This record gives sequence, C-alpha cells and structure tokens, in this order.
Amino acid sequence: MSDAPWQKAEVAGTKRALPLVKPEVVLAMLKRSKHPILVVGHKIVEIDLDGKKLIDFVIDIAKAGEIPIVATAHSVKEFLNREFQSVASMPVMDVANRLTDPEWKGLDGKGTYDLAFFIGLPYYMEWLILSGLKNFSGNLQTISLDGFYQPNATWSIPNISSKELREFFEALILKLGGQ
Amino acid sequence: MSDAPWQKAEVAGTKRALPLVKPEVVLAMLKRSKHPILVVGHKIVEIDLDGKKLIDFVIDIAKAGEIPIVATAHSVKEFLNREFQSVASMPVMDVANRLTDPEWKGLDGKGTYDLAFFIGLPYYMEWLILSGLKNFSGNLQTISLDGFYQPNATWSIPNISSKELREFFEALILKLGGQ
Amino acid sequence: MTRKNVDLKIKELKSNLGIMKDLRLSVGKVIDDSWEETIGPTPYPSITDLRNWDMKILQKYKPFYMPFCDLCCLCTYGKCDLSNNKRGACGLNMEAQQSRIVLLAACIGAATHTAHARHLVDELIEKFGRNYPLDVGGTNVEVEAPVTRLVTGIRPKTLGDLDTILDYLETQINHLLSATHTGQEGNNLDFESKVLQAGMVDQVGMEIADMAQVSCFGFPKADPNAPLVDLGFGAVDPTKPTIMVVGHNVPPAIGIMDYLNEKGLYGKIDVCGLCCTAHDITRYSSKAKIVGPISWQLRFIRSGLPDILVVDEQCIRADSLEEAKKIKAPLIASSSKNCLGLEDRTKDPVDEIVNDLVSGQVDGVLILDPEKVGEVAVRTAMEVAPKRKKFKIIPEIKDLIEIAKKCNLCNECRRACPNDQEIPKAMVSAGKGDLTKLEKIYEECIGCGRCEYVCPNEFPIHSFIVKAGEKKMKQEQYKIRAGRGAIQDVEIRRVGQPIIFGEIPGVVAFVGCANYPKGGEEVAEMIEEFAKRRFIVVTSGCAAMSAGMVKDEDGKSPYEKYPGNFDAGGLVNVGSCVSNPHIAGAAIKIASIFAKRNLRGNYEEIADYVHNRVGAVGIAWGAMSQKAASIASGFWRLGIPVIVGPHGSKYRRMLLGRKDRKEDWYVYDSRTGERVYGGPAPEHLFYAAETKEEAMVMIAKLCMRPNDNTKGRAIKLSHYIDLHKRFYGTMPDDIHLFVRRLSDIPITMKDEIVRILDEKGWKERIIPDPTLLPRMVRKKANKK
Amino acid sequence: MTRKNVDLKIKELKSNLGIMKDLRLSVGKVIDDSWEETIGPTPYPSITDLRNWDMKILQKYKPFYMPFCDLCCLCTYGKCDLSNNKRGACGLNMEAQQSRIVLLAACIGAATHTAHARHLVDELIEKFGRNYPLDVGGTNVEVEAPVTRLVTGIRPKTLGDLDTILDYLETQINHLLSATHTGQEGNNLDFESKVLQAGMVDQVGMEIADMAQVSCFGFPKADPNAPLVDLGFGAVDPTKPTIMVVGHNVPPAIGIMDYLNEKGLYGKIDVCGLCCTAHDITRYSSKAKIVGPISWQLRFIRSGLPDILVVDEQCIRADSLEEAKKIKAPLIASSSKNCLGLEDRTKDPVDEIVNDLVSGQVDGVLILDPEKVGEVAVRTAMEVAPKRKKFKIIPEIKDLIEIAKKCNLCNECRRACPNDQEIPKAMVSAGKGDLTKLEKIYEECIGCGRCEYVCPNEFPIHSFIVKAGEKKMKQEQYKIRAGRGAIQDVEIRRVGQPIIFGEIPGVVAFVGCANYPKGGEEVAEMIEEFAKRRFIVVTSGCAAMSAGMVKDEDGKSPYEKYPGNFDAGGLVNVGSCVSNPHIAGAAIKIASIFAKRNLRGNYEEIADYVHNRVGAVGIAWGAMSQKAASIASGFWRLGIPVIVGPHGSKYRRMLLGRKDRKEDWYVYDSRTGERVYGGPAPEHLFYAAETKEEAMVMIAKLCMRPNDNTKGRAIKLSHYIDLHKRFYGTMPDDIHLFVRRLSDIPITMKDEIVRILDEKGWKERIIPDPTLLPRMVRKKANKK
Ligand code: SF4
Ligand code: SF4
Ligand code: SF4
Ligand code: SF4
Ligand code: SF4
Ligand code: SF4
Ligand code: SF4
Ligand code: SF4
Repeated sequence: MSDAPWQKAEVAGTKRALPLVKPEVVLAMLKRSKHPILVVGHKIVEIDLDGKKLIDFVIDIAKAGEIPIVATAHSVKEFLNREFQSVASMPVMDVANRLTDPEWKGLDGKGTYDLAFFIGLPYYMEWLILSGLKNFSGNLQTISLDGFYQPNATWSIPNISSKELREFFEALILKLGGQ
Repeated sequence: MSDAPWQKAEVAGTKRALPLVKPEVVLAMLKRSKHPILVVGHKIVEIDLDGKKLIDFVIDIAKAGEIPIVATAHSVKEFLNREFQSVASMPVMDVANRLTDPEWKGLDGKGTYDLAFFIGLPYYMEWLILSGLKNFSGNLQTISLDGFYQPNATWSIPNISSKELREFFEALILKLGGQ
Repeated sequence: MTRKNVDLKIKELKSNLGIMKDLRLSVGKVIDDSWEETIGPTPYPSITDLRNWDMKILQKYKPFYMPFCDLCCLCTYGKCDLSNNKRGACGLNMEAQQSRIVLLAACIGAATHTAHARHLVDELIEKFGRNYPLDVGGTNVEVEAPVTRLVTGIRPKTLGDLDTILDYLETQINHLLSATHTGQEGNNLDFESKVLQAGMVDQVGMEIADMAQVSCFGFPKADPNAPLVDLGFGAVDPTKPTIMVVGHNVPPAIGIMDYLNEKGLYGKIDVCGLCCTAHDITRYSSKAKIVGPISWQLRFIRSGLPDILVVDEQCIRADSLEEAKKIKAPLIASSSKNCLGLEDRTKDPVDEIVNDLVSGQVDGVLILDPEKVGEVAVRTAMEVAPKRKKFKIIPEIKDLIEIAKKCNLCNECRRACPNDQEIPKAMVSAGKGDLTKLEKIYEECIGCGRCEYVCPNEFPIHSFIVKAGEKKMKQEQYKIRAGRGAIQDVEIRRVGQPIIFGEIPGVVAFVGCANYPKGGEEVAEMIEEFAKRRFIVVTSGCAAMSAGMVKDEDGKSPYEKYPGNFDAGGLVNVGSCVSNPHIAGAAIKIASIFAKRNLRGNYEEIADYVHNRVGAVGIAWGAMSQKAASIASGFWRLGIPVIVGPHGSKYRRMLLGRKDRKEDWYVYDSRTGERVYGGPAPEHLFYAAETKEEAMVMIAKLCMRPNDNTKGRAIKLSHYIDLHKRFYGTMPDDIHLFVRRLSDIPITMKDEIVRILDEKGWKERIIPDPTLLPRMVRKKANKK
Repeated sequence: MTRKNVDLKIKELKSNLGIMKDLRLSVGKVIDDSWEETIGPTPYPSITDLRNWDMKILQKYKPFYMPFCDLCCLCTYGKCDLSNNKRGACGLNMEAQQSRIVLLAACIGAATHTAHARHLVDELIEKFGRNYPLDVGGTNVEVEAPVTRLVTGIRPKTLGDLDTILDYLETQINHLLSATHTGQEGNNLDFESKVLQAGMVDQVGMEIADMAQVSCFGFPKADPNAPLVDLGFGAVDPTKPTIMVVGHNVPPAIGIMDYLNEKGLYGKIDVCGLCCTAHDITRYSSKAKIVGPISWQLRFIRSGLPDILVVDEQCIRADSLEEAKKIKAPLIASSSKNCLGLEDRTKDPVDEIVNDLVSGQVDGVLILDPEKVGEVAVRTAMEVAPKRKKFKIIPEIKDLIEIAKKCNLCNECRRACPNDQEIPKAMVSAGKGDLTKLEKIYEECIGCGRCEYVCPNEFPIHSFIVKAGEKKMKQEQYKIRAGRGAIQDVEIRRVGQPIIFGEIPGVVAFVGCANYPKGGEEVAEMIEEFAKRRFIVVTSGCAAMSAGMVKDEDGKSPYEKYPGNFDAGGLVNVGSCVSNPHIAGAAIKIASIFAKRNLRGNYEEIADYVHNRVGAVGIAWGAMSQKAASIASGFWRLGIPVIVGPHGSKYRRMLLGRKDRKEDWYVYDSRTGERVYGGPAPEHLFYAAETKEEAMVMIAKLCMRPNDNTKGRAIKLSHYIDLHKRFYGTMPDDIHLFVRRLSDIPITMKDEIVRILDEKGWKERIIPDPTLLPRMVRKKANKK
C-alpha cells in the first residue's frame, strides 16, 4: 500500500490526496454530502477483481449508497446490459467541465454536486480531470476509488492489490447497508 | 515536523529524501562512509539557535565526527575568526560540480567523496544542488542538516523548529563523542 | 554569402525615392495585379487582426483546464505554486499559465513546420532558382494554395514567392513566442487567441513546405490514383542491405534514391522509412518502402534489419545513435536541427567518411548536404551489410523465458509505461513459456522504451515484447496509397454541394502521431467504419500508416479497398504531416470554388463559412507532439473540431461547448439578420474521447452543421443515432437539439424520435442561413 | 495592406532573369560595396556555422546541470521521469532536457527582443520611411552597429536595412525554436551550441531596437554626459495627476510626452515609469521620472499615486489590471503582446474612450496606436485624478497592528516567499507595535505578492510591508544618468590598450532584473566597490536603477559621484535592456577600432579576441527572466563570463571551468603555434554566486585574461587578492595559476606570494599571444 502516484511520473503537486483506507471515510463523506455523484469510466468492464467485475461492485455501491451514476464513454451499455437503469451517460470531458460550473444544474436538475467519486477511467486521464477539479471547482470534494493512488483527489484509495480493493469494496457495501 | 519541502513550490520529484529524525542515522552513515565531507554555506553565521550560532554547532559536529569542512562563499572567514583552521574554501558551485566528477581527487587529494552533508545554503540553492547530485553523482549519498526538508537529498532532517534542531545537534554531538 | 538569392543588380536606379547606387534588390512582395479577386480585410493578419473572430469562437467553446502540474517553472522567480487560485510571482494565474503553455507548444509546432519549410525552400531555391514555378496539380488545381491565399492575400507562383511568405510567418511566430515571456500576456483568452494565430500560421507553413516539395520533386500532384506502395515491417527484404531513413525532411532520402538510380543499384538495396520521410520518399519513388509510424523506431532498429540509419529532422528518437550502436549500424545525421553531437563532415571527401563509418572509427557523422548523404549512405550500407550480418539485439525465445522467470513483479515497468501495460503479468506467463500476453502488449505498445529504464533487473523489456510479436511483425505487409497531395478543384465542385448541405455526412480526417492508447488498430477500425458509411475519410502522417495496417479476409488493406478520391466512401491519404493543409484547404476551397466566396485575405468570412457549413472533423487519436498542437489550432481557427485520444487530455485544456446552455448557440440568419438558435453544431472544438467507441459517436455528431438541409441533417442524424445505439445501447438524449424540423428526422426512426421530441416539448424552428458575423448579414442584404 | 513598405513600383523590368511585369520590389539586402572591409567567413551564420567555436568553449566550460524538476512535461507522451539516467518516451535524457529548456528560454528571450525590435522598426518605417538614416552617435561613432556588423557582415545605414536584418534574426529563432520540438535535437552540447546562437541573435535584435529608437527619437547619442534624471518613489509629486508607464516599448509613453508638450501640460502632470520604458522615456525627455525596477510595480500601484496605468510589453505584472482596479485607476494596454482580455478600442474616438474610462464603465482598454494612447492617457489622468484622490490600499498603521495580532504563525507566507523572508516573526513584532522587522523586509522584498495568496487569514501582507517601509519609500529620491547609448569610438581608442593589457583591471557590467536575494543595495554596494577601484562599471536595465538607489553622506547617489564616460572609474548607464549590446559592442570595438581586426562577418576571430584579451564580466544579480537567459548567452558566445545571484542556479545549469584540470587551459601562442598553458582565465563562463562577497571576489578574478601583460596582471591580481583577503580572511589558494612570471606579482605582496609559489612548486612560464583558433596562428605567421 502506497500513496505515491501509480504512474510514477504523474507526481503530486503542492497538495495531495488524503489516503482513503477505511470505508468509514466514504460513509462520513456521503453523510455530509447533499448531492453526490459517481463518475464511472469504461475500464470498469475490463477490470476483474478475482472473478467479479468492477462494474458489479460499482452497481452494488451505487445501490447501497444511493449514489447516482454517470457512465462515461460507452460504459452505459454495460449497465443497461445488467439491467441497471438509473444511470446517466455523458462523455467524461463534459462531466468534468460541468463540474467546474457552479451554475450547472446537475444531471438530475437538482443543482451543483458537492462530492464526486471517480472510478474506471484511464489513470492519467483521471489524474488530469482531478487536477482540473482541484483547481477550478471550489467546493467539490473528490474521491478516487480505483485503488491506484490519485494525488489530485481530495481522498484516494492508495495503491493496493486487487484483493485488497475487493475487500475494501465488500466492506464498504456492507457498511452502506448493501449485501 | 513535516517532510513536505520547506519552500512549498519546490516540490519533490519521483524520489524523495528519507526523513532524518534520529542522530543515529548520521552515525551509521558516517561509519559506512570512507570519505565524507561537510559543505557549509554562509547562512550558518546568520542563523542562531537559541543563543548559539549554527556555525558553532557545525564546528562541534565536524570536530566530534572528524568530518572535513568545505566552507562556501565567504563563510571561511568566520571559521578562521573562531580559530577553526581545518577548513577548505570553495564556491559552492565548484564543490557541487566537482562532486559529480568521479575522477575528482577531493580537496584533500584522497579521492572521490561518498557522503556529503549540507548545511547553511539558501534553501532553493541547496535544493538545486542536491538535484544535480541526485541525478549526476552516482554513488554519492547526501544529507541535509538544515532542519528544512530537502526532498532531493538522500536523507534530510524534516521541517523542524529551531529548538528541535538544537536538540538534534546536541544529541548528535554527544553521540559522536563530542561535548 | 547572402542569405537570399538575389535577383537584380542595379548600378544606379532612379525612383521616387531618390537615386540609389550599388544596390542589389531581391524580389520582396509580389503584388499580383493580374489576380482580379478583391482583397479582403485581413491580408497578412497581425496577431490582433483576427482577435474578434477568436473571441467569438472562444465564447462558444470555452477552455476547460486540466493543469498538468500545480506549478509554473518558466522563470527563476519561480517555481510558483498556482494551484487553487494562487498567482505566481509575476502575477500570473493558473488559467493563463495553462493557455500560455499551449501557446508555447503551438509556437514550437508552428516553428517546426515553418523552419522545415524554410529549409526546403532555401535549398530548392538554390537548386532551381527563385523563379521555379509552383505546380501542385496542373490544371486540375487552380486554387493551388488555398490556405496561403486566404491568410496572406497572395497567390504564390514561384519558389521565390514562398520565401516572402515565410518572412511573414517567421515574424508572426516570433511575436507569438515573445508573448509567452514572463510579464507579457496576462489573460488566458488572449493567450488562446494567440494560439489560434499560431495554428493559422502553421497551416501556411505546412502548405508552403508541401507545395515546394510537390513542385520540385515531382510528387503525385493531387492524384487520386497515386501508386500503392509497400507498407509494414514484412515489406523489407532481410536479404538486402537496408537503409533506414527517419524524419520529415526528405531531401537526404532523395539523395539516396537518386544515387541508387544513377548507379543502377535500385533493387540491390532496400530503402525504407519511418515517419513522414517515409511518406515523402514513397511520393518520390514508389520503390521505397514504409516501415511504419514513429513508434516503430525502436523495434525496427533492434530487429537488426537496418544497415545504416539516416536521420533528418523531427520525430527522431533522441537515443537513435545509442540504439544504432547496439546493432552495429552507423548513423548519419543530416539536419542542423538534430546534430546529435556528431562531427560535421559535410566538407570531407566521401571516401574518408565511408571509411570511418565502415571501419567503426566513428559511430556516426553529421552531413548537411543531402546529395553527399545519398552517396555516403549507399556506399556505407553496401560495405557494412556483409560485416554486421543483420546483427540484432532481440533475444531468443529460450533466453527470454529464462530471464522472465527472474522477474520479481515489482511493477516498476508497468508504472513507467505511459499506457499502463500489464507487463508484470505478461512476464509471469512468459516465464512459464506462454508469450501470448507479451504478444498482446506488442500490439498496443507505443515503443517508448520507458519500461526498460526502470527495471531493477535491467531486463530489455521492449525487446522481449518485440520478440513476442516477431511472428506478427514479420507478417506485417500491407499497401498504402502514396500521399496524393492536394484535392482537385473538380473534386471540390463535385462534393461541395452535398457536403455543405449535409448529404455527404462528413469529412473525417485522421491525422497525427501514433501514440495510441491501445494500438493502431483502433484507428484502422474507426477509418473503416466511416469509409463504409461513405463519409469522406482523409488521412495523413502516422495515422495514414496505421490506417493501412489491417487486412480483410481477402488480404486486402483499406487503401486497396477504398478509392483515393475525395468523395463519399473515399480513403484519401494526402501525405505527410506537412500535407495536412490540403485537408483544411479542401474545406476552404468548398467556400471558394463551390460557393464562390472570395478567399483573398478574407479569413473571417471563410472561417465563418467553414464553421457553419462544412461538416469536417479532425481526429488525432495518437497526437502527442507540439506539432499536433499547432495543427489542431489551425483547424480550430477555421471552426473545425478536433478529437484526440484520452491521453490528449494532457494537452492541458479542452475547448468545450455546452449544449445545455441554449444561449451559446445562436447564429445570425444572414437572410434576415435575426438571431436564431442553430443548435450545438458542432458541439465541441477540442475534445479528448475516452474510448474509440465514444470517439466514433462523437465524430458522427460533430459533423452536423447549422447549414445542413433537412435531407443532410436526416442522414447525419441517422449515422449519429445508429452509432450511438450500437455503442451505448440507447438513443442519444440530445436529439431534440439537432432536429429543427420534422423533415430532419430520418424516416426509419420517425415514430421513435417524434415520441422523444414530444416528451422534450420540442417545437419546429427555422433553419438559418447561418453566420456569426453581423457584417455577413448586411452583405447578403446588400446583394438583394 | 502589405507587411513591408514598398519602395519601388516597376511596370516592366528587364534584367538578366527575363522580363518581369507588374512587380513591386522592396529593398532586400544591401550589399554595401562601398565598405572596403573584407568579409569574413561567417556572415549571417546558420545554426551550425559557429558550432565548432561553440564546442571549443563548451569543452572548457562544461555544463553542470541542476534539474529544476525530475520530469519532462513538454509533450503528451510524458510526463517522463528522467531522473537517475532514465530516458523519456522520446529517448531524451536529463542532460539534453535541461539544455533544451535553456534553449527554450533563450529562444523566448531572443524572440522577445527581436519582436520588440520588429515592432519598433515597423512603426518607425511607417512614420519615417525606410530610408530614414540611422544615427547613434554622429561622427563620434563610426562603428555604429558592432554586433550587427560582426554577425551579419552588413553595415546598416537606414531603417530599411534593419528590416532586412530582422528577417534573418526571425529565421534563426524559428530554426532554433524548432529544435526544441520533441524528436529534434538529442544531444546536450548541440542544444548548448544552439543556445549560443540564440544569444548571438538576441544581441543583434537588441542592437537593432536600440539603434532604431536612438536614431528616431533623439535619445542621447553615445553621450557620456547624458542628463541626470529623477529616480525613486519620492521623486513623484503626489499633488499632481500621475501617469504610470510600465514595460519596454517606449512609443506609447512618447505619445504621452508629445501630447503633454503639444498641449502645454508639461509640469501639470507627472509621467513616471517602471522598468525599461522608464529608462527610455527619460532618454526621450529628462522631465519624465523613473520610479524603479520591476519589483516596484505592486508597491507603487498600491500606494495609490498613479491615476492611470499605461502598460506596454514585457515585465508587466499579469495582475496589473486587477491591482489597478483596487486603487480605482483605469488601465491602458498598448501592446498586442499583452492585451489583458481588454476590448480593442484603437479605432474608437478618443472622447468615447476617455469617457468610458473616467466613468468607470470599463476598467481598461486596449489601444494599439501610441499617439492615441498619449491623448487618452493624459485626458483620462486629468479627469480621473480629482475623482480618485490618490485612493490607496495601503493600510493605516493602527489597523496593521491590530490585524498583525491575529497572525497564527502558520509560516505559509514565509514558505511561499521566494526569498524566505521571515514574515511571521515580523508579524509578531508588528502585533506588538514594532514595525522594524517588517521595514527590514521592505528593503529585501522583491514585491512578488506570493505571500498574500497563501495567508489563511488573507492578510494583505505585501501592503503591510509597504506600509512599514513607507517612510523610507517616500524619501527615495535619487538621480540616475539617463541611458547614454553606445560607447564612442574615441573612448574605445583611449581605453583599448589598457584594457587588453589589463592595466584597466576590468569592464564590469551590472545588468538585468531586480529579483535580488537581499534587496538592491547589494548591487549598489558592488558597483561602488568596483567604481572606486577604477574598473569601468557599466549598467543597464533594472540594475542601473538599483545602482542609483543609495546615497553617500553628502546625499549624492553614485551617478552624481562617478562620471558617465567609458573609462577607468566611470559609471556608465547605457540604458534599457535593449541597450545591452553596447556593452558587448564595446568589447567588439576594442578588437576592431583599437586592434584593427576585421569585424565584418568574422565572428570566431573576434570572439576569440574578446575571450582571451578583454577582461569583461557581466553581473546579472537579479536575473530572472528568459530575456536574461538570452542576454547572458550572447555574452557567452563572445567568451565573456556572466555571474548571477544564488537564485540564478534556477537556470538549471552552469557553465563551469575546472581550474584543477590543467589540460583545459591551453591556448595557442599565435606567434609560434605552440600550445601554451594560459591559466584558468576566465575560470567560469556562467556561474551563480552564493553571496555578494563571493561575487565580488569572483568578479575581480574573472577579469583576468591570458593576454594580460605583467603590469596588468599585477594590477588585477592585487584587486583579486585584496578582495579575497577582505571577505575570506585569507590569501586565495590559486594564485600560482595566475602568476606567470615574477613580474606578474603585485610588488607590495611580493614576499608573501613568492613563498606561496615556492610551496606550490611554481615555475615561470611564457605569456602567450593567446588564441583558441589554429588558423590565427597561420595568419600571424603568414604576416611575417
Ligand atoms: S513565469 Fe510567473 S508564474 Fe511562472 S515561474 Fe515565473 S514568476 Fe512564477
Ligand atoms: S515500450 Fe511499450 S510497454 Fe514499454 S513502457 Fe513503452 S509503451 Fe509501455
Ligand atoms: S520492472 Fe522488471 S522486475 Fe519489475 S515487474 Fe517489470 S519486468 Fe519484472
Ligand atoms: S504523425 Fe506525429 S509522430 Fe508521425 S511523423 Fe507526424 S508528427 Fe511525427
Ligand atoms: S511544469 Fe513540468 S517541468 Fe515544471 S515543475 Fe511541473 S512537471 Fe516539472
Ligand atoms: S519530450 Fe520526450 S521526455 Fe519530454 S515528455 Fe515528451 S517524450 Fe517525455
Ligand atoms: S511580496 Fe515580498 S515578502 Fe511577499 S513573498 Fe514576495 S518577496 Fe516575499
Ligand atoms: S501566512 Fe498569514 S497567518 Fe500565516 S504566518 Fe503568514 S501572515 Fe501569519
């Protein structure tokens, strides 16, 4: 477990993400949040944690935590394939750009988001998007759930093995009240 | 105590100095070293640790540890004023440049150095010199003793108060067998 | 002695300025009074002349910044921490700094093309004279230099004219670069406006370079039937001495071909190229071969095939000398831009140089005379080949397996890989004798070599990957159509109307480098998709090579399947990177030839036309360089959107539209002067797609333009919806923004779409004759 | 419409090239057959023509790299980690990357001066015509453009000639910039050679800019008695409306002076400047005032004195608009390089603009016409002044004390301060009512404002500092000699011999920015030291201002105490940054006028002469910008060493000699052709000193040259030893390297030194007629 950036050259700046090692932190953040969102990239379909695809963990988390999902790239299709319907779809650049706009009404029209989870984007792309949000999105808190440390998030799961990540998710889902 | 770079914008790169918190580390490094040197900048005259000037600690350390000193800029004068004679004098750029040359015979003609302590240089100048040495001086280990964390050293005392620094030096001098 | 060739010597000249003595005059600016076209408002625009246009564009497509670093380190006041709304010691803020870095990149890119053009034109003028006529397509191409005409108001006729235009370009780049100095420009949007100027200048620079080389070297002249040439690693004959040429400046390679020709050695030696020199040498002679794009450099060298490397400028790996040394092949550097620390032997006798290279006395030489390079390269290759016997440094499989077993799974390699390749897993498999995972990496690896530098065991990881892919590599044998150059006027006349009305659903240009996130096949796949859908597909540079590197079940690669003409369903390789302006040029020529708008020095009007009417999109899936940044900027100023791959987010900022902000999408209806909602078309100007699927959907969408007629819009919508359904599994959620009248709806989807429109409270609206320029309203009105 | 003014219209012209019709010709290159000087081997050198010379220099003074970052982030292949001998994805290594960044900086710097020159020359040609004669010193200055002659082989006579030379410079910068593109140059020393080319080009660019403005605006023409003008904050009359001009391009400020003059308003309004525009406006009119260097911008604005800010180009704080807003002063941006996002009002009526500015309708405007700027600025200032009543944002002392009490000693401010100022301690004192610590910081603060952005309590820290220094600030009232421009030929004739023999111990030039580690007094102190020692002390730019900002007990500032002529003990302010080439030019003219070497296109020989014979040193104590990098590079190529302050180590690499490596210091004795040990003179080419004491010792040492005669060497040694003893308390340990014969020893130190020499086993050696160029040996020999 390490909180050095996963891609070594994507070094941290003057402010770096707090390492997220306990699922409780997520719970606490969610409790404080008025309007969270879970941004889900296409890699959730490619990544497999010992037999269970990342997307299936994501669905469980979203359900348990009642967090709305925006699926980026073509990943929406996989959610639909799994008959998970409450998912919005938008290119990640559009999501990120709108997240810096305090006047954006959100995908649900309920106004600006205050907490954004990220998972399943290419590492460097997420790094950059989190950099954009860190610098230009005043009140937004960001959490990276990939298990690859993202220094530009507010909180990030550090670099952990897929086994550890699976355990983290299982614990999180339980604590959120899912199974 | 913190191991973030003292000047915040002088961020660490992909490899960062180990925090040096125990004087024992210095002892161990000295024991392993065949040819150490202590590079001393002009600020040792300006800095005062609760009534004792940095230069006086440096003299005590050098004596106790039998470490040859090279005084940079005009600081040699202050050593001589204190009747401390076993000190070489050289501009710090020349010292640094020569430290990257494996064929340099050293100030004493005894050959290349394997351990270099740094103290009393302007923070950013030391940062850069340590960067040069990190990248271009294969087998040299570097230790920053300023009490302002230097990420490019091999070991660096982290950011500590002048009181803590004084205590560190006192303990170090004792352990080195000085008084 | 003098920098320019001088035309006239005049002992004494009386003029309105008095008497001048002992002067020589060189032709300065050609004021071509035989060109009847009225000159527009902005010939030779200064860096502020088009600022108003830029601001219009930038209001629609606002920069979204993703800083690549929290710091600015551009001067010794710094480093400065600009994160979280801090300012630097010079007062600069983060937005401005990001745009400033983009400007710096665009300046470097534009300088690179312009300096290349300058070098070519200087050399060609010396060889052929200032009055050598330009000819890029004979009578098929009346508008020989659409970009240059548009920007400068000049119709260049001779090499000498190019010289004059280059002066202007260099001045502009110099001004722009100067604006990046600490304490100059302070506003982010003004930096962006300067980026657009750099892009525009860059397009002219490239156009000049390609015009010069097409004219002087007899490259295919706007020829849709340019020859098919060999492409791929497998096309190189391993039994022959091989000369490898890499870079962008073709004269040294031509020196080689000419020398071979002269000595009757054609056929005895293989000349094969990487990067744009490869494109351009096959435009010169279809006997040369293209190995592949930039990312093939390491693998090709290490394979041991090349007996000598000739590198010129741009896109040369900085370690080429070291890599060449490893396979015992000498190297010739041939450009002042890339001297590699080698001794300048330009003035030495050929015998001596050849001798030094063959004997291994020196690893390489610098020769700044293309003809001499030709002779030295050929003679050295002939002599070196039997000595080095294709010495390679790719390991044998059994050694590979033994070594792989020692991998300690530290992950360092993966964490250094720009594309996060799962090398450690592949090593485990390899250690067990299974190379399939490594072989998979071969297909995706961009050949950067970063993995090797970090392996604590010093495994030659990239060589392992190449070994694993060797079988596939040797089978790589394809055809590519040599770069055709410009688009003919008659082609433009044919497609002008269907394009601007939307009946040809789009012009999709795949350009740029090979830094692909998942290998070149994604590019090939996208290209097939749009060629099949009868878009006009254009390619250039490394992307054009990748496009050719697939085969169908009949063994045919795309260039064999799709015709080379600029028409629906065509696959048009314009050529090397400097051929890119033929793409922008085609859009411009639609305005000029088809729509009969004045080009001359009339940038705003034409850009306005292109932006609102020509459904063109650029895709730079592997864009990585500063040149890619400037090329994209040239498209943006014309209002043409550009899509990059995911790592393109590293360009630090996107230019994104907001379709949810209705107020952003109003245009003037030039018939009435009314401001009319034109829809978010195109939605973005610069945009990184996460996956090829997302890119394909977006390509189709970004081809829409306010000017589409209902038939055209219906066709475009049907492609967009079809791709969206295929890749996303759903209808798009923004159709109501693009359907203006019921007749816009593709017939087969009528019911479904009408239902959606009803839900959204959609109402029919006007299809404007769109423009962003108020003066265009008056103009049209005046004509009545 | 056309970029250049056109001289000749020719309906039909017959020449050896055939008949040309309907052409206009512009004067291209002037081949001045009336100049009898033989042309040397490298007129208009290409980027490789002087590479051999560069490599000679770079062998002696090898780059020592101190990477400012482990990474390269210049393209989207990256970021790449280059630390510890890794290579980037393009194959580049750390050495090459560091030199590449230096090249980038040097290109930006050179582009900035050259673009400035281009802008000036374009405007002046439009106003005065191409044939307007250049005149920088009348008959006192025969060699009017030493650098330009040396580099290009041209003797420029008119504004039009400058235009032609600018074409060459822009081409070169473009080539050089292009070499920084990913995949171009791969070798660090070749990058360094290109840095030197950029520096050389930069010197020509600056020379052109200064020649143009001196000639057209009637600045002092090589006048040692240029007027003394007011300098310092206290020189501004707070009762008058005040116009503040900042930057480097003087025409808008001249527009202001001219308008004042025309309307008889001189005396009713104060026009005061910062940075080089300040220098240049006082060269135009001694009624204008200089406030101070770049680091005074924030404090001067916040003081509330300026009623309007007019910013042109270079060294403008990027937040000037925001800062001006705070004190309710409007701003006029007047350069296309720095538009600050403001609306372009160049074509609007003056009344409207003034009205909008005065009413506060707009915060600022962009006006690209210097004359219009003049009228708008004056009229606005007159109307704004009574409304804003010198509104300032510097707090009152009692408020400051109350706020300071709330400081929570978090250290954020100190950790953001480039010079590590101990602000928290000063806050504690201030909270107790003692402002002395803050006042001390006032003297050292470089006015960057970074401390303010990080304070969690949002204290306006810089304003506190200014308040604490207010009393001192208001007393700042000094005199500076207006920039004199070039050095006269007669002065050169007088000092040539004593300089090259060493009897005048050195020419010490203090140049560049005000980013000083410990305030400007250090510069002033160094200057006094060397003026007193009767070196020739030259100043320019911000350093020239700092030089004036001290007073002796009689209230005299240095410019009042030391004469302005180029002679031992003189204090010579050449002018603004673009006046720097007068310094290099003086060295060159020694070779040409005194030693009668051919200048024309004869770079190597002259550089060899200067390097081995002219004991000149540049000190850029506060150097921070890219321009400083290019200016220094221009000196390096001539072999003139440059010393920077400690933060100059941020330039990423030094060029250091190794006096302990005897083999590095051999020269040819041109009398015999023998290789002779010349000693480490000068020891370094680029070097950051840790303290002013170290710098002073090094200045004295770096003035030594192999060519010194024994008398000269003795004088130089005595200064060196004297300073060394004073600051280090000891004899230098390297005297034996500099004493060649016993007669080199300063008489007063004879015994002491002879003892040392004996210890070191010193032996007498030859004093060569030194050169690094073998061909200079033949040349001399042939003459016999
Ligand atoms: S350019 Fe400005 S922000 Fe960048 S390092 Fe220099 S002072 Fe800081
Ligand atoms: S060479 Fe290939 S596998 Fe290795 S780091 Fe580069 S892209 Fe990744
Ligand atoms: S870096 Fe080398 S040892 Fe480490 S995982 Fe990769 S191949 Fe194995
Ligand atoms: S497409 Fe990119 S990598 Fe390929 S040759 Fe052009 S610039 Fe180089
Ligand atoms: S901008 Fe680039 S070079 Fe500069 S500090 Fe950041 S990563 Fe390093
Ligand atoms: S220029 Fe080379 S070293 Fe720098 S980021 Fe690009 S690939 Fe990496
Ligand atoms: S304004 Fe002065 S005190 Fe504040 S950070 Fe800058 S130099 Fe330091
Ligand atoms: S940043 Fe503000 S609160 Fe912190 S020490 Fe400085 S002045 Fe005090």
